[in-house]
Amino acid sequence: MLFMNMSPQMLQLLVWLIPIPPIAAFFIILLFTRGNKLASDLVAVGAILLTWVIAVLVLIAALLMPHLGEEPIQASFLWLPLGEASGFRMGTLVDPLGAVMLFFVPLTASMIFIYSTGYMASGSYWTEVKGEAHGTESHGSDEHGEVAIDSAGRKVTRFDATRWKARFMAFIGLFAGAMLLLSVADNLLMLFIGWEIMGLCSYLLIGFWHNRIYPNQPKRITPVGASIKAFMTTRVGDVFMLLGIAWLYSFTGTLSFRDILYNPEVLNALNTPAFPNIPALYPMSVAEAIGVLLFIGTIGKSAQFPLHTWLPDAMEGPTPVSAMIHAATMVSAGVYLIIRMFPLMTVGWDGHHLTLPMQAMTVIGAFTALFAATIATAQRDIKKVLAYSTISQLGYMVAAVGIGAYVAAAFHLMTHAIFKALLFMGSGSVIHAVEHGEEHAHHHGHHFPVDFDAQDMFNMGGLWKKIPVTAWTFLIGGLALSGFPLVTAGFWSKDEILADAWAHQPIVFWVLAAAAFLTAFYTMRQIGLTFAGQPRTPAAEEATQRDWRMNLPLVVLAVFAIFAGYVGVHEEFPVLGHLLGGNFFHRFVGSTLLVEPEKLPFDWTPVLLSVGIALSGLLVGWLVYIVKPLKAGQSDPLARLLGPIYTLLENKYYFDELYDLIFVRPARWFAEKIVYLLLDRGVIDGFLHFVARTFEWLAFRNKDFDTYIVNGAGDGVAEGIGNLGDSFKYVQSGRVQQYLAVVALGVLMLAGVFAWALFLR
Amino acid sequence: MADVFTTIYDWLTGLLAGWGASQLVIDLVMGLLGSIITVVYLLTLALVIIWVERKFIGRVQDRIGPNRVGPWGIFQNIADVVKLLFKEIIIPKGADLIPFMLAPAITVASVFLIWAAIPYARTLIGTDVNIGVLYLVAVSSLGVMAILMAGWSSNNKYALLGAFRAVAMLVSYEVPMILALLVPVILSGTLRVNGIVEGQGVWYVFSMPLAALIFYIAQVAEVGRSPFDVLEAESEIVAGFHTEYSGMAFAMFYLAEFLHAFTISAMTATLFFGGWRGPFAQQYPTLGIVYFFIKTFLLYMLNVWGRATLPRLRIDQIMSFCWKFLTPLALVLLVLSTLVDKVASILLEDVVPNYYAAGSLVEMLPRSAVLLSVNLLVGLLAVVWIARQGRKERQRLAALTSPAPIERQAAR
Amino acid sequence: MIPLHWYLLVAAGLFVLGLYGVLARRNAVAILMSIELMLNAVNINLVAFWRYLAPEALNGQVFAVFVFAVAAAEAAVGLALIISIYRNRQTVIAEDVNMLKW
Amino acid sequence: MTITPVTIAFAIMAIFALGGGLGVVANRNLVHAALFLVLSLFGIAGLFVLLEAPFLAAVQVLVYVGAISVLITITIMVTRRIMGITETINRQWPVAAIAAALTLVTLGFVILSQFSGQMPVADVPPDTIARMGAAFASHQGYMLPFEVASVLLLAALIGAIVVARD
Repeated sequence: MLFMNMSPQMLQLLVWLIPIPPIAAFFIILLFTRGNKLASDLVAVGAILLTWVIAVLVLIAALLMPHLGEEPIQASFLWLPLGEASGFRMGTLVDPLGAVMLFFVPLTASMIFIYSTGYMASGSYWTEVKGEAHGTESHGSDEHGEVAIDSAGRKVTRFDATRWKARFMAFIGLFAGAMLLLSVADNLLMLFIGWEIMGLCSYLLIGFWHNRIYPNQPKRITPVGASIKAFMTTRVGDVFMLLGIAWLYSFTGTLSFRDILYNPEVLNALNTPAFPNIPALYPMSVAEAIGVLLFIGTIGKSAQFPLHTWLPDAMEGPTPVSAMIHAATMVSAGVYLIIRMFPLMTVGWDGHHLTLPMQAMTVIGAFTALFAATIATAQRDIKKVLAYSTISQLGYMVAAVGIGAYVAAAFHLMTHAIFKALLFMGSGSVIHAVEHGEEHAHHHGHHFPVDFDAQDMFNMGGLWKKIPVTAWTFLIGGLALSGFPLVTAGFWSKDEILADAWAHQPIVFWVLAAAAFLTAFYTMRQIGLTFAGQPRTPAAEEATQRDWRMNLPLVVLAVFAIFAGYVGVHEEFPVLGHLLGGNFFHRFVGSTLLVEPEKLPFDWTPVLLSVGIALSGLLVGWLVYIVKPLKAGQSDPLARLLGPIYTLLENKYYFDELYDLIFVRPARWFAEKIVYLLLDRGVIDGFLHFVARTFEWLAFRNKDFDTYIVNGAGDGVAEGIGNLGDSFKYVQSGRVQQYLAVVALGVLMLAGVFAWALFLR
Repeated sequence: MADVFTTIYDWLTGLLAGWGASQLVIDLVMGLLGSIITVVYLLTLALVIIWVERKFIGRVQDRIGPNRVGPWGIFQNIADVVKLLFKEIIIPKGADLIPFMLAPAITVASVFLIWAAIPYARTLIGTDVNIGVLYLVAVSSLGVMAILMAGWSSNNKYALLGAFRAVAMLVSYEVPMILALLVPVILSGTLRVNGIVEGQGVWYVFSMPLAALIFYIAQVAEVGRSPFDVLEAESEIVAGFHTEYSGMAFAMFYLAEFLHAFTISAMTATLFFGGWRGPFAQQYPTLGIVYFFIKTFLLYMLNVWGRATLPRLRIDQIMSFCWKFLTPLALVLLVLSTLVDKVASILLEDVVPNYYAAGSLVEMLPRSAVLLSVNLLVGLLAVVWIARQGRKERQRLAALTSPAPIERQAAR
Repeated sequence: MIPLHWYLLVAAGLFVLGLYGVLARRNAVAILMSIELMLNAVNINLVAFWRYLAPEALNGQVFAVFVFAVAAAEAAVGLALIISIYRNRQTVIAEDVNMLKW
Repeated sequence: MTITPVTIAFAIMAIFALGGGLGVVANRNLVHAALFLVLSLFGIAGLFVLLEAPFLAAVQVLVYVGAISVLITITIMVTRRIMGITETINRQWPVAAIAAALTLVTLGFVILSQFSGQMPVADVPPDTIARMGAAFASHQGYMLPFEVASVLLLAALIGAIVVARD
C-alpha cells in the first residue's frame, strides 16, 4: 500500500506542501487571473482540493504509524540563527493532535471554498452614491439602477456584490494557507505567524464589502467598522500572547513544541516562581504566568468573555467568511493553542486543584458559555445567533481544557468545527434564498423598504418547503449543536466534556448544563423562526436557492456532522462502545501527551442529565416556536415571557456601549485632544514650521547668490562656448578630402616631431 | 631513354657551361628556351585541336566538317590563319586604342602563363613553384581583366554588355572553382602542382568525384563555352566582348578560347586525374607525357561534346546555379569531407596507422573509401534537392501556362 | 642582393602618390584607388622588413595577408557606397557629397 | 652597385609600381587610371616575388588584379555618366601636393638615415608557407585574428550587398 512504504522524507515533504497550494492560489489569483471569475474559482478550489488530498495522504500515513505520539512526523530547519547554539527554527509537526487538525481543517475549508464559489456568484447590497447618481468608477454598475434617499439623507443604490469575487477567493485562499500553516507548525513562532496572517485575512474579509452601508440604520455597524473592531480587539489578545511567547523563548531558549512541552526537565524548570521578589505574586510560577498570557491570546482569538464583542459584528462579512473564520478555523485556532499548550498550562497540576491558567480558563470558559448562550436566545439576526452560539461553544472547549479534559476539548473542537460550519453555510444559504426572494418579489412589483433585512429571522418563516436541502442539513447541524443524543456528533463530544466536568468540577458541570439547555432552546427557536410556519414576507414567499455549489457542501458536512462523533464513543457505552471499537479518538489523541490522560469510568448520571437537558431545551423551543409558529408582524413570544431581561439580552448586556464608553471614547478623546492637537499641531508642526521658515529665509538669500553669481558665470560660459561654436562651425565643411588633408598635415607634424626627437638630436 | 627531358636539360646546360656562361646566364637561357618551346608547341597544338574540334562537331551535327584543304581538311586552320593575318584590324571610332590592343594579348598570355606550372611529366615542368595551385588560379583570373578591357575599349554597347556579363559570370564561378581546388591541396597537403600529382596514388577523382565535377563545371564556365556561352550569345549581344575585333586580334581571342578549353582539361587532368601518373611513369618519366596528353585529350573531348550538344542557359539561370547551388554544395562538401576525414583518421588510428599516407595506391585506399562515401552521400542529397527544386519549378511553370481552368479546379 | 632601403623608397613613393591622389582627386573611385595604392605601399614595407630583418618570423607576411583582407572588405563596401550614392545623387564627386555640414 | 638580372628585375618592377601609381593619380581617364592601377599592382606582385614571398605575390594577383581592380573598373564603367567632366583635380590640390612632398621628404629622410647600407640577410626558411598555414590555424598563432578577419569579410559582403542593391 502506498502509505506503508512512504519514506519519512517523503512524508515530511508532503507535510511541508500542505499549506503551499492555497497561498500559491492567492498569489496566482491576485497576479494573473484577477480579471476572470471562473478561472479564479477554479484556481482556488483546485488548490484547496489539492491540499485536501495531500492532507488526507498525510493523515492516513499518520494513522498507520504505530507510535505517532512518541515519534511524530517532524522536520525543521534553522531559520534565523542567533549565536551558535540557539536560533529560531521553522518546522512542521504532525502528532495526533495535529492529525486531528489535518482532518477537519482541510475538509471544512474545501467545503467552504466550493460553497463560496456559489455564494459569491450573485447578490447585491446597498451602497452610498458619492457625487453622481450613476456611480463613479469606485461604485461601478448598480443592478437596478434606481437611487433611493434614506432617512439619513444619503443617496443609496444597489451594488453588485459579486464584483470582487476573484479577490474574495484569493483572500480565503491566503486564509486557508495560514490556518494550515498554523496546524502543521512545530513551534510557537510559526504558529504565531499563521495566527497573525489569519488576523489580517479576517480583517480583510470582514470588511470585504467595504462600500456597504445600511440605509435607514445609521447606528448599525458597517463591514468596515466591524473589520476594524475585530482587528483591534484581537490585537489586544495578540499583544499579550506575544509577550508570553517572548517570555517563553527568553526562558527556555526555544519555541519548539517538542522541546518544551514534551521534555520534563524544561517543564520542571518552568515550575519556578515567576516573580521571586514580589511576595504577593510569589506563588505564581513562570509556567503559570506564560500560560495566562497565552490564554489571553486565546481569549482574543476565540472571542471569550471580555473580548467577545468583535465576533458578532464580524458577521458583517460574507457568510462563507463567517463559516470559515468565525466557526471552523480561526476561532478554533485559539482553542487549538491552549490544547497544544496543555502541558505548559498544567505544569504543577496534581489533578485536584487547578493551576492559575486552568482556573482562568475554567472560569472564563464556563462563564462565556452560559453568558453567550443567554444572549443568543434573544437575537433576531440568524447569523448573530450562530455567532453567539459559537462563542458559547468555544467557552465549552476552553472550560474543558481548564478542567483538564484534554481529549474532550480536542474532540469537541473537531465536531464543533464541522457542524458549526454546516450551520453557518446553512444560514448563508437561507439568506441567499431570501435575498433572491426579495429580488423576485421586487420584480413582481412588491415595494420594499430600503432597510429590508434579509438576515432577520422575523422576515422569514416557512422556508422548509422552499429550500428543503438547506432545511434538512440545517436541522442536522442544529441537532448536532444542541447535542441530540446518539445520532449526532455534537452529542458525543459535548457529553464527554460534561462527563469530565461532572467528575472534576460539579459547578462547572451545572453551568455548562445550563448553557446546553439554552443552546438547545435557541437552536430550536432559530429553526422554528426560519423554517416553520408560513412565510412572513413576500421575500420569504418567493425565496429559493438551488445552487449545487452551495448544496453539495451542506450535504457532505451534514454527513460528517452525524458520523464524526462515532470515533470518540466511550468504550463502556452500551452496545455502541464495542461496536465502534472503543473510543479510538481518546487513545489516539491521548497519546499526544507524555502521560496518557486517565480515562474516566463510564458514568450514567452526566449522560442522562445532559440528554435530558438537551431534549428538554429542544422541547421547549419546539413548543414555543414550532407548535404555533409566528404570524407576520407578531413579536417574539420570549419578549413577553422575559420582559426587560429580553431587551437586555437583545442588546447584549450593552457591552458594546460599555466598551464604547470606557475604551473607545477616551481613546478617541486622547487621540484628538492630546495627540492630534497638542503633540502634532503644537509641538511637532510648530518645530517643523520654524525649521521650514528658517530654511525658506536662507533659500531666498541663496537664490540671489544663485541668480547673480552662479547663473552669471554659468550662462557666460555657455554663451561663450555658443559663440565659439558659431564661429568655428565652418570648419565642418562636409568635404571628406578637406578633413583628410588636415589629418595628413597633423600626422605629418607629429612625424616631423618624432623624426626630430629620434634621429636629428 | 628513361628520362629524355633531364638528359636534354643536362646536355644543354653542360654545353652552355662549356662555352663558359655563368650560372645565371644559363638559367636565363634555359628559361627563355623553355617558354619559347611552350608557346610554339601550344600554337601548333591549337591548330590541331581546332581542326579536331571542328571535325568532331561536324560529325556530331551530321556534317563532314572541314574537308577541302589537304587530306581530311587538315590544313584548313592554316588557311584560316593566313586569311586572318591578311585581314585588316578594324579599329572602331572612339575606341580606346591601348586597351583595345592590349586585351587580346593579355587574354592569350593568361592562357599561356598557366602552362608554366603544369607538369607534363615527373621531371618536365616549367617551374615547380611551391604555390603552384595558387599561381594557376591567379593567372587564369587575368583573363577577366582582359575581357573587361576589350569590352569597354571597343566603344560598343554590345561589347560592354557582353563584357559585363562575362565578368559577372567569371568572377562568380571563380568561387566554387577555388573551393573545389582546395580539395586536392588539402588531400595532398601541398600547393606544389607536382606534389599534388605525386600525391595521387588514388586519383582524387575517385576519392572526391563531386569536387572534381564542381571544378570541371566551374572551369567550363571560366572558358565560357556552352552551356555557359552567354558572353557571346549571338542572339542577344552580337558576339559579346569581341564584337568589334577582326583579323588577327579576333584570331587571338579565338585562339585563347580554344587553348583555354584545352588548358582547363589539362588542369583538371593534373589536379584530379593524376596528371602524368600511369604505369611505369615513375620509372620512365617519358611515359608520363603520354598519359598526361591522353587524359587531357579525353577531358577536352568531353568539353567539346558538351559544347556540341548542350543548349545555352540564361544568364540569371547561370548565376543562380553558381550562387545558389554550386557554391553551397562546394562549401558543404569541403567542410563535411574534411570533418569526416579528421574523425575517421582518429577512429581508424590503430587499424590504419598511416591514414594520411599519400603516394602509393594501397596506402591511400582507406582514406579514399571514407572520402568517397562522403562524396556519394553529399552528391545524393544534392541530386534529391535539385530534383525537388526542378519539380517545384515545373509546377510553377505549369501553373503559369496551363490554360485549362478545370485542372486548377482539380488541383484545389 | 638589393638593399632594403630601395624597397622602402619605392613603398614611400607609392604611399606619397596615394596620399596625393586621396587628397587631390575628385572622383570617389579614384580616391579609393589611391587608398589601395597606400595599402600596397604598406604591404611592401611589411614584406620588405620581414624579408630583411626577420625572415624566420611570420608576422610580416601574416600582417600583409590581413591587409589584403581589410583591403578587399574596404573596396567592396566603398564601391557599394559609391554606387548607391551615384544612384541617389547622380554624382561620384567626393566633394559634391557634402550634406553633412553646418 | 653591380647590375645583375635581379637588379634589372627590381628596376622594372619598381618602374611598373611607381609609374602605375603615377598613372592612377594623374590620369584623367578613369578607366586608364584603373588599368594603371592594375599595372602598379603587378609591379608590386613582382616586388613580392623578388622579396621571396611568392605566396603573397600570387594572392596579390588573385585578390587585387582578379577581384578588386575588376570591381573598381566595373564601378567606373557603371558610373560612367560623369566621365565627361575633365576637371579631375579639386581646389585643394596644392595642399595635397605640399603634404605629399613633405611626407616624401620625411619618409625619405628617415629611410635613408636609418635603413641605408647593406646588411647581412638570412635565408627564408623553405617551409614558410606551411608554417604560416599552421600559424593561421593554431591558437598560439593567429587563429583569433584570422577568425576576426573572416567575420570582417562576411560583414563587408553582406554590407556591400545591402548598400548596393536597389
